[in-house]
Amino acid sequence: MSATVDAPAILKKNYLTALKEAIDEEMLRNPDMICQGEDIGLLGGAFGVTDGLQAKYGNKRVVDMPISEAAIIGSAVGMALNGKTVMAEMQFIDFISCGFDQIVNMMATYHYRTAGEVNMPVVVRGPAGAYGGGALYHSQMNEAWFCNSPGLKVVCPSTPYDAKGLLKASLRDGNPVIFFEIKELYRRRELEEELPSEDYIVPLGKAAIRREGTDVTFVSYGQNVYHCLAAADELAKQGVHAEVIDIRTLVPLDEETIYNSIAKTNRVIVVNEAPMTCGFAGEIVARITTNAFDLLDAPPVRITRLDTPVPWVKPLELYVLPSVEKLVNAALQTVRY
Amino acid sequence: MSATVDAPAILKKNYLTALKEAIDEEMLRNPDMICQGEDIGLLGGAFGVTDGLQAKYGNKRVVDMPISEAAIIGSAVGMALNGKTVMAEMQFIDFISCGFDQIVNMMATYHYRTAGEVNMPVVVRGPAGAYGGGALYHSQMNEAWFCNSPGLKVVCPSTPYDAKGLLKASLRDGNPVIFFEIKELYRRRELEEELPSEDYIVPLGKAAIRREGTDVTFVSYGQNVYHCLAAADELAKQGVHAEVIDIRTLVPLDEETIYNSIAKTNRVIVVNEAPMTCGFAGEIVARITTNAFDLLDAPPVRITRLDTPVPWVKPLELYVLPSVEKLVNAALQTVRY
Amino acid sequence: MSNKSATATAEKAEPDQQPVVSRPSDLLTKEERFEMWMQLYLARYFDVRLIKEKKRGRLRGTLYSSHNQEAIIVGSLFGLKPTDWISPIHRDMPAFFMKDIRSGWENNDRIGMSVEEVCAQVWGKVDSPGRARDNWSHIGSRSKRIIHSTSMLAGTIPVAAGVAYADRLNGGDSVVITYNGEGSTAQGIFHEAINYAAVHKLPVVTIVENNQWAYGTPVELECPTPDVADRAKGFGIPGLVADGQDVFDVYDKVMQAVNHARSGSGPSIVECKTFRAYGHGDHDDDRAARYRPEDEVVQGRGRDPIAVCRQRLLELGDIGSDFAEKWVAEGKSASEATNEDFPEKVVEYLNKGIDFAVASALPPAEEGGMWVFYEGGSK
Amino acid sequence: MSNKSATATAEKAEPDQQPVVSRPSDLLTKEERFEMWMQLYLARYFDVRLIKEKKRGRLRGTLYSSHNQEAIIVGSLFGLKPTDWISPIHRDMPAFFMKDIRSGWENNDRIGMSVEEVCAQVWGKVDSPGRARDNWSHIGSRSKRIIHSTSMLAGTIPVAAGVAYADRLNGGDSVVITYNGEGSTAQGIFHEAINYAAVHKLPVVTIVENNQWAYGTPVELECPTPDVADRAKGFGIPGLVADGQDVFDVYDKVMQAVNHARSGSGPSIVECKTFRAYGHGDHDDDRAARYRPEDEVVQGRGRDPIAVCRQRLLELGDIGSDFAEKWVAEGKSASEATNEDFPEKVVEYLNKGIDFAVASALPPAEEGGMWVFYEGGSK
Ligand SMILES: Cc1ncc(C[n+]2csc(CCOP(=O)(O)OP(=O)(O)O)c2C)c(N)n1
Ligand SMILES: Cc1ncc(C[n+]2csc(CCOP(=O)(O)OP(=O)(O)O)c2C)c(N)n1
Ligand SMILES: [Mg+2]
Ligand SMILES: [Mg+2]
Repeated sequence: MSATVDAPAILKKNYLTALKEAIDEEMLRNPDMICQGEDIGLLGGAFGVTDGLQAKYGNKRVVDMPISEAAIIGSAVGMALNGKTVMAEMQFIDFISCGFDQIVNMMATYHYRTAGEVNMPVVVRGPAGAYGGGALYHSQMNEAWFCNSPGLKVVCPSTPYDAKGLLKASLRDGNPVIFFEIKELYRRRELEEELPSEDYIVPLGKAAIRREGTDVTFVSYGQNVYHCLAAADELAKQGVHAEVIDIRTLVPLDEETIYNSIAKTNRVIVVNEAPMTCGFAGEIVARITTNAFDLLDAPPVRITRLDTPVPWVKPLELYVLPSVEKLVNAALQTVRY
Repeated sequence: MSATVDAPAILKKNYLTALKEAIDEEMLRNPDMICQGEDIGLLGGAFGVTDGLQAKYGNKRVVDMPISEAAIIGSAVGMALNGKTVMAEMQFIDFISCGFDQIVNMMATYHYRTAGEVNMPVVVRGPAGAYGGGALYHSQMNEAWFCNSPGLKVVCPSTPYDAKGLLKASLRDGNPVIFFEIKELYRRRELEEELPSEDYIVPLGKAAIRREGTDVTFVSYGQNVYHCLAAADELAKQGVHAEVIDIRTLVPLDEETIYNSIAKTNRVIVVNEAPMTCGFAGEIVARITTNAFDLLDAPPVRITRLDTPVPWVKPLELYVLPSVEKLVNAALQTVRY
Repeated sequence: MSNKSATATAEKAEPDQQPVVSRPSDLLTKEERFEMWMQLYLARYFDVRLIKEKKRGRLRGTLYSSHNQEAIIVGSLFGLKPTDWISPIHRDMPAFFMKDIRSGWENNDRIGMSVEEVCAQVWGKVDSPGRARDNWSHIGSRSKRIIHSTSMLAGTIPVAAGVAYADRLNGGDSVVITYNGEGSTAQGIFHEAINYAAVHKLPVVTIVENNQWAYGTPVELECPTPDVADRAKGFGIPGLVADGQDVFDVYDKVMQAVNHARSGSGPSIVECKTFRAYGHGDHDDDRAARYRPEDEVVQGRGRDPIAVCRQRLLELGDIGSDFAEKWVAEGKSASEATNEDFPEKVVEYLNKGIDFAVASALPPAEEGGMWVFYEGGSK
Repeated sequence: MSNKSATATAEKAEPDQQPVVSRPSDLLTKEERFEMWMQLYLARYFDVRLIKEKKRGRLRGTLYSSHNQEAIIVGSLFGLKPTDWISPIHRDMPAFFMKDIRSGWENNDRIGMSVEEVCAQVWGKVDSPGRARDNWSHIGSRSKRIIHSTSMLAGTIPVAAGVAYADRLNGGDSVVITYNGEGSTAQGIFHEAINYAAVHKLPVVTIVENNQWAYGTPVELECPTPDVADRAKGFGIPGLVADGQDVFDVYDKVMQAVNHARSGSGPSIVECKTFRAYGHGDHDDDRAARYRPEDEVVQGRGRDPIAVCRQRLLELGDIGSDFAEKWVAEGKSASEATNEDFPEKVVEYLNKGIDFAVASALPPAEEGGMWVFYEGGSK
């Protein structure tokens, strides 16, 4: 987010490279770590997140799996039970539905069922999100399913720095983590930034304030953070100062940062690109109203995808998704409430 | 709910019988209807909901399926595509996770993807809910996953009258419906009631007011409706008059009935037995605060399961679930807010 | 014959299969054989044009080339009844307009999509059968008996089984053909659906297009048996192996499976051995050159289905030597091939489709919010 | 041999299997054979006592009787190394405390659960290995190498494969045994997991307890092949069929599969033909009497594994005729059998377990909210 203008361009890294480095460094650090997924070895992954890893760590630790999402998850659980840490890639996060039972019933509950005997250092990660013309099955943000399945942590970074730091934290967390990568950000040039040369993590459960403001708070994550920032630019021109919070981790959620902001702004707009009903935007609104009701001068607003799948062609896709324009309008209405 | 005291006992029917009658009558009325599921024919279903149907309609229309939830859903989709109406039973709604992809990606979206060419008269129904010592995999209320998956209707009756009327409405709706039956209510004696002898439906998307009150509104569904009613009894003793709304259908939701009630009480407690985060209780709270903010004199409250699985033994199970006591306490706090 | 071989034609039927006395293809007329050859050109030309259009930046989405796999599409569709159902997936785009094309390329009443409709889908226009709400191969049509797929591989097999079940219940005699890559056979739903179909002897034919690669993963890492068709043994159903480069062998094996299905004997798997000509999708062409051994690629591309068919027609005397140098699309990549390499009829046919697609409008934005729920009520 | 037969012992190995020169059971000592007989009594007594306790209202939850299927549990566990892994499911409760019981019934250091722990689980008490958070067969233990199942049938097979993969990566030589009913083999995950294990030649042995019924559904509606073991053919792995009533035949077939796995040759399926003695669960006894043909039930129960074993011991001269009328539990239902029908050692052993369980406390309510997340951090 805060790339310094005069840093030599060569050191700046994009979101995808940050992820790749996180996996590489953890594989190096932890000899008990295994990576598995479809086409992650020989090919290096559909998007190249695991490029070069099989050559470096061998095909026993970087495994090209059959097209079997349920077995990818289930075997990761078995490896974790037997002492391994596993990064399991879903080629697109959309395909996680094919391994759903193994995630919500087998993996998520393992620690609970065993009264703590067994922990599950498994990160299921994959490219997610719309706005790229991927249509119904290459655009999903299905994080709410997992937020409603106790025992899973849920993470969604929006910057290269966070992508690397959160993925490392996830791989060290010891709990199963569903890690949503925003594929539209993988190679976005404007986001490239220098990354620390030393080992670092971004702790799970800590939000980031992306922009300070006094009049209204945007709460978001993933690529919608950039819609919020653009809306804040726009609003600033009209004299409305928006604060933008990037929650980064959905489970566990950093509520404090949100409430502190609302204490200042007294108005909040929650933004995400998942379907509205039972989505995480609603969860944030519910927590705010139950826990910070008195701070609110206006009803909290949700701007989300409509309750539809993500359609293919551009006009339809944009119609159903949050946009800068929708955010600006909502903010103006809210401050005038 | 409103069984008349002097009706001959013989005519009263329980929740399970009501469901059975709904399926039987629809099978009779609609020769293009098929029932399929595990052990639904020869055995008549694990709980007996389909008892006698195979003898009556033959094993081509009442099919004992292999233990293959995904194929049960997927083939139902194919049958619907080819002109049939299908009732697909999950032996326990918990096992729906094994057929998850076929539900959320294949079935739910079929109408949308085809710009309306194809509709999907498929009802996936099954026993759901906790409080019975069923442990993690025979106690789930996983309705939120489906509420967050556009294209599905979601229904949960709490009385015999509704069970029959809503199931019939679902089977005639033409959209895929996930139908949550509360197994703890299947044979509950106090609920038995006379059912109309003529054909009737209970329309989807219409809530019921189970008890009128002026001080606080309980919004719930399924067996928690009875916890709300018991809490209302208790509260009445303390001079607090609670209104109890049974939403009956989650998607589509009858918001009007809820807001009308809050307009009167200005206080609301939303109750369900699913995990809190991204559950439907949160969705209701979010809608209320965004759409009826000015009606609220106190922050809306959620009483739900803790964010845990449902543990097995009684003390643990009750600890994580909503109880009458928790509701009474919450209501007293709310009215004193 | 191993997974890696795309050359042999031996039959791998279960012992309880009848020995085939005469091959179905022996009964084809000269005209029919010629028509199949033309259809191979048509499928190839469609692919060539799409690649060109994509390179010129006129199309969005990923293009999964069917180059070198056309004999599977043509050979499997040719013997179907118009009322049979199919469910093509990403590598079978030509199948959408080639279903029932025997009823006349220009026949608007045939039970298959017109090339105009299919092009409208590729171009993402409102005249697509799905109004461009979902992409590429995810179209379909109830009335045209084409099942709509999702992206989730092997996911249409249970749907096909359900279609077949309903048809049988109605007293119909339709067969349902599903297409799948060899990699997709690792999915659990493949097992559930075929198991169900086998238990109920449903008329479902599962075609496995074994092009040796599932994206960047070789077949050995997807399937543990020598032939992917061996998966059939686990269900006690016929598992046939066809030479996917030979349209007549594909026709023979698929017809054998179709007859088996239509007569009430249940499902089959037909593996068609072939080789993926390019990368997994057009975005993968450069990388594929790195992860696939060059000699394998050269060998795999060796037997172009158009050439194999031409050779057969020459041998049978269906065509004379004047055809030996006519329409030499075979072996040429999309960038090499020109319109002159294809029969005029093919070029004209497709051009009409493309013109239609280009002229068609984008769907209006508000349609994004429509058709989430059916409003009509049901029986 | 058909799905319905629980009597034959023919071997159905794949052609590439070595012919077995001497059977593993030929190498068992007289003492070991006697021990196996005792273990059959132990498994039976556990079931009998649980049924009695449940009838008296002392237990909650559903009881899935392993009556008549004990030879599968005993025969499959007897040849394992202590460090091997198992994943029993609902009908295998005795397996939890019988894993590695050869290291001494009373040996607290053996790699298996004590009968006290297992009884504490059945009684829903805090001393259960899972502190009674999940029910019945869903216990397990990492250190004791028992995989915890969920209710979702066949769901432990991929987990077993993952355990095996990690073990192999560590240079270990463990084998992982998973237990499944024949109905459960219809699940998609069964296919995905065994396919994966076969591709990577993982040491996983999948035991299919074919008791002819999956709840109220006969095997013919779950599985289309004559033997459930035929499913192995789809993966090119050995599919063995054992007489599930004969503890020595189970031992032979499982050891064959275990040796195959341990030597790096990959997974196998071992189908053990048996018959479910009662209803699916104790709640189903009355209904089962209606949906299952009486003659089938009579025939299915005909060969009690304890009697089959006794007969063998008599034939081998391991026991004299004085044993012919001792401990006559076989053929008796839970309500008929008394403590006198069982060896004293068995009765005493289990009673200690039950006493422990009864004395154990319920877990405190607050534990319901604990252990959702691990707090310790990882490597
Ligand atoms: C369930 C699922 N997992 C993963 C993918 C991503 N994916 C799309 S095509 C493909 C490879 C398919 O290989 P194969 O089945 O052999 O078909 P081919 O492309 O070679 O024709 C993969 C992994 C998917 N579409 N669906
Ligand atoms: C995925 C899934 N679907 C359905 C069930 C419900 N169920 C429990 S046991 C059972 C029958 C199992 O039959 P089988 O595998 O033959 O084992 P058996 O009980 O005969 O030992 C069924 C359908 C389940 N537990 N899991
Ligand atoms: Mg392929
Ligand atoms: Mg069984």
